[in-house]
Amino acid sequence: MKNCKYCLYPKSHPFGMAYSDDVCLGCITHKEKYNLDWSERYSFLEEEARKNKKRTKTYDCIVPVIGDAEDYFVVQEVLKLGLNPLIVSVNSYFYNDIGWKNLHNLITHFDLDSWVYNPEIQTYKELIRTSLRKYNHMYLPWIQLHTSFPVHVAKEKSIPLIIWGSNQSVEQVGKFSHKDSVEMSSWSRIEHDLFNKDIFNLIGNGAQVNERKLNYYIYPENLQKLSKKVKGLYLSNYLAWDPLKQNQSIIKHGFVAEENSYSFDPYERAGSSVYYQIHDLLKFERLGYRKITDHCTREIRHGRLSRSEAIEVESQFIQNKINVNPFFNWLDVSKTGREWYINHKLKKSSNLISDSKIEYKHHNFPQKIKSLLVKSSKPNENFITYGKGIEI
Amino acid sequence: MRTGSVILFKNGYCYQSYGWNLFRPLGGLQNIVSHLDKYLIDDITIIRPVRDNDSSADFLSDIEELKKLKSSSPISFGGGIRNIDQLHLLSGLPFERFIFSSILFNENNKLLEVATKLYGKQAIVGLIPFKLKPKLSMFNSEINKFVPLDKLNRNHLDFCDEIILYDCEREGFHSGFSKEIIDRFKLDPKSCVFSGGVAELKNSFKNTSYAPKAINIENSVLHREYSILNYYEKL
Amino acid sequence: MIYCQKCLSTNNRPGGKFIDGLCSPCYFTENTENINHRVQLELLRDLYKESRKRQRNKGSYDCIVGVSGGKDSTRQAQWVRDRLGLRPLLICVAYPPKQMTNIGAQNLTNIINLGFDLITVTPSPKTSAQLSLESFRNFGNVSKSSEKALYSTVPRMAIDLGVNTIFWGENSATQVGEKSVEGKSVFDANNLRKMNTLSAGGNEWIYKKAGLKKGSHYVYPDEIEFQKKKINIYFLGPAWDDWSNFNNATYAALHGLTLRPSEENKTGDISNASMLDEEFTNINMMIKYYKFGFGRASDIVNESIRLGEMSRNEGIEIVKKYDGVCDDSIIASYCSYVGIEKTEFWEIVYSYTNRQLFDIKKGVLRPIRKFNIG
Amino acid sequence: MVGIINVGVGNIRSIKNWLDRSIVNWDVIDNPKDLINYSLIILPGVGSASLFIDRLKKSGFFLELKNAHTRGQRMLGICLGAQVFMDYLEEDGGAEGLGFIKGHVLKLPIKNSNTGWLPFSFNLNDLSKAWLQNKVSISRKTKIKGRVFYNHNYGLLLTDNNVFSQFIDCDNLSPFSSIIQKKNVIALQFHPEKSQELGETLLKMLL
Repeated sequence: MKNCKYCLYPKSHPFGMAYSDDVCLGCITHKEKYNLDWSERYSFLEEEARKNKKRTKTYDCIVPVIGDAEDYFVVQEVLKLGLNPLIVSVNSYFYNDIGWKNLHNLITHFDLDSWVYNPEIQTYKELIRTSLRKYNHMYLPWIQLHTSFPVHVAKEKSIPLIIWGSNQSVEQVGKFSHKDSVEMSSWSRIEHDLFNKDIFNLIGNGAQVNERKLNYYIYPENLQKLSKKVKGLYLSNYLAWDPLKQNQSIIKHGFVAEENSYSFDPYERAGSSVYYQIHDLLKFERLGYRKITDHCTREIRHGRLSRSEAIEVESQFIQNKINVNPFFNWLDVSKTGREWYINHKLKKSSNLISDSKIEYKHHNFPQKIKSLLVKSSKPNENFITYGKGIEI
Repeated sequence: MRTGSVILFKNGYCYQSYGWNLFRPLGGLQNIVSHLDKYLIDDITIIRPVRDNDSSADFLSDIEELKKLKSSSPISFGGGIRNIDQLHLLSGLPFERFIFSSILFNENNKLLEVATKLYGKQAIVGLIPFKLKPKLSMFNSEINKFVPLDKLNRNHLDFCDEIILYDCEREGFHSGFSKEIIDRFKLDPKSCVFSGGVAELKNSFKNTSYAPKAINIENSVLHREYSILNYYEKL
Repeated sequence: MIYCQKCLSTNNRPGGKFIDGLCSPCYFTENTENINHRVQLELLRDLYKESRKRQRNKGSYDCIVGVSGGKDSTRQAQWVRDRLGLRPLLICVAYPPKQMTNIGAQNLTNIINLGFDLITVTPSPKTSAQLSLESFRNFGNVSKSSEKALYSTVPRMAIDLGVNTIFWGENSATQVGEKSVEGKSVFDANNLRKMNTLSAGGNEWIYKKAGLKKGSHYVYPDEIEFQKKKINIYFLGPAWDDWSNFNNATYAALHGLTLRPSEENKTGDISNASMLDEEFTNINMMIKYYKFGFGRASDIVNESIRLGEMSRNEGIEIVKKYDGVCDDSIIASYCSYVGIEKTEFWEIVYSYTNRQLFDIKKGVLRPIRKFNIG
Repeated sequence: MVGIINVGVGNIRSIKNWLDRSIVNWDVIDNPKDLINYSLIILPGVGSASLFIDRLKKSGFFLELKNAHTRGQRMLGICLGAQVFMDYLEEDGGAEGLGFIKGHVLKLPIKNSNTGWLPFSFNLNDLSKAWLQNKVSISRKTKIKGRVFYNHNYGLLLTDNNVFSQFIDCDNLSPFSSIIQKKNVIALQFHPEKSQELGETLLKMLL
């Protein structure tokens, strides 16, 4: 199986790749966006919304958010459907000031009730250390919470519907057709969100955490009963999903894009102190490619970059160095501990690590990309455990 | 009438197949099977979708991978079992039944005799991928070609406790399984399993002359939480 | 206006009653001088065990503690965890982001760093601001809606998340003298629903403004839901022998909280350690003073007098200086938060001012006191 | 300690998984002489009867099982393993079983095999004292109701009727037994290791 002749995805993509005469299923499925009847697709969504509005007393659905651009678009579409959502968010403790601004502006601008679950920080940090030790992955504990807590809330409060943004398995590797209208499931969570590492794999027998404190890391039991009460839909199966255009369109709601030294996309995961830093480095260490490759592949498929232009854009970012010290300091790791980890666990990406402050270099991009970008701000403070995002 | 699932497994990874020529990636085998256990599915059919490009090394590595599989549901396995030595390799697998396809278009039935001896008659399952257009034909995976009806070796069918009729054209769709295949094959539906475009047809088969022993749903088994229940509920 | 013989609380307090010349908190403290707090602690433990047995979801949290990140709740959370040895789920009914202060955010950070599972529940911000204006106009109280949300959301979460024991801070009956809340034992907080803030004024005005779905956030769950899930609410205050504003402020200073030292002239809060998470409650304290003739300074002074930390005369001086103090910057910030002009703000304040106690003169912004304290 | 007999036929791996799921530690018995030190012996069986019995005899298990039976050690036979406990098996021209339970194993009166799920309910207290008193009680559950998975062409036809037995819950198969218990021996015609949740509960009850 050679690599795809259109996009930049390697064979090692964690979701699994399949090809049909040298074109990967991601690129093939992407073509559906241009020949599907999207008004009919949208009518299925309206039908789901109508069914739910009758059945609920308080909230018609739950929208899990972190406060990045995609969440603004999802909330905008959910309100357009006439649903009254409960916003649910899990605090990763990785927000910078832009992150808190966007999260708090989201609930204020759209005037919605919201829950923020702040996991007990000692257990959370212990799980991050375990995840680093066993899988060289630092986001796993939060993703386990982010994909499980909203389902617990939906089940306990009998809210029948959870609405997510994009289904990455369809958008990235074309695992299903849009027409399959694939829904949230415990299987998909383990396969795509957690890379086959649920909380029990993570703690094994060796992790020194009190198992009693893992209740929200564990996906709700008894799938037969659960499936009758809670259904999870992905908007990307019902709307012709185009992140860059969508994210630009929601700037008017007060979203702040963030200066990004590691990709041209200032919208996706804006407000995080780790997503394009330590997380991107570990992704490269594990899988051999960085977030910029996802973005370049996405833009090739949307016809805003030719393959050669994409390779050139990718090359501008792929060598950019990352300073991992703030993350290790947050994790209370000593200087020598950090150096040990870099030497022994980050061999492949060691040339990408630097101790000095990373200055934002301005890049130029093809016009089709540049027209969808926007002026972005620089974060002043990282790792704000709990912040006040907006002033009166 | 059982409701089972079909999982395509090759080189240690699971795939979905649409219209017999397009593969989509699916995921790791253990995660899929653990969830089908939780969904209380009636049985799991694992098929290696090898055509004429199988190698004994691939076969061996897949067998090693399959030995590690943990499941509390009945499993039948097949795809590429074409000689006696391969038969003996199967004994270490935690599966109850084994599936044979190419041998049904072959003369020498030594393989099925030994298989019955080793695993018992109840463990032998036949698989006939078929299509109606342009004319009725069956897929012989060993030579990777559709062959006419007369190529089917009738007395080999008698070895099989159940026969899976796999509609290649309707594979990946939720309905449209061409049930007239039963009359064309003059088979007893009671000993047949329908697959390919059957997901939403269980009710339409019930208490009709076409009612099969089981339907095995391909691809869409994992499209939503506990999709089997939904099929039960609809059915 | 009649004053309590021991402290400076008056008969104007809604729900407050006098028993032979003493207000009920003084009566309670005087006649229960010899509470054996060891016994109280064991009594609370038994009540807890009884309630916990009937919780359906065994493996879940042991109890819920309502917190704001402030001094009282941070102390309660740590006490429940470390002294009672339980695993609490903290519920913070947070103010909307604009209304929350930076100090509030820092104190939530502090309670998170102390190591708890904490869910912050925020009502829809714009609706909350409109409801604050509505309750300011209808009841002369800028935080009646957020108080209703505070008292209603914690039991609502207990019902939803299947954790049936709730621990609440002080017993407002003994502390602040609200007869209506006294329950079977000094711990029993199950008829919090009858408390003046929740019962007076009904819920119509909430539903009219916020609509049915968003309004439910502000309405106290009804009795049947409590019984169905076997919810019990217990006060913690009575089980402590050192529970007081001053003690809790000292605790806060030593446990990493961010306080408001030397800001009493701005907020009128002489303890510099309460109402940290938002500022507009200081406006409430000012209006309370203009309505009933006593404000927050009196409440703090009364408690200190009861605990013998201060004499009645010392109290009078402090009340004279700080009762009703609320800086113009806070008022300006509130006006832009709810979108009204300053003139309208003072019109509403005048409409609630008790004319027997205060004069309103042309050209003088704030009402002038015409009674003497004590 | 639970021991699983391995004669090189049959998928003892799914029996191992079944025991693992119920957190029961087990051992594989390759040498018939070791039968003595196991409190519960599991005899799995897939394949044709003649081959299986032939292997049991050649490996010496056939004889040792009889000794273990007289010693009163508890035994659990699954599918073909259960059939071997009977007097006589008709399959492949007939073969003589271990004779622990009076009865024959005959071809089912249906065209194909009995493959699929059938209802099954069971009350532990129906078993005789012989099995119950030296039982390790892992679960306090005594009654189960659900479904079990069958995959066989031949059935257990009991001739001794003062022995606990339940019939297969399916009209034209009712004379055949799904479970038989005689003193220290239990025969299960279905596959508990492939009967999902019910299989696990049943194992915990029987242990």
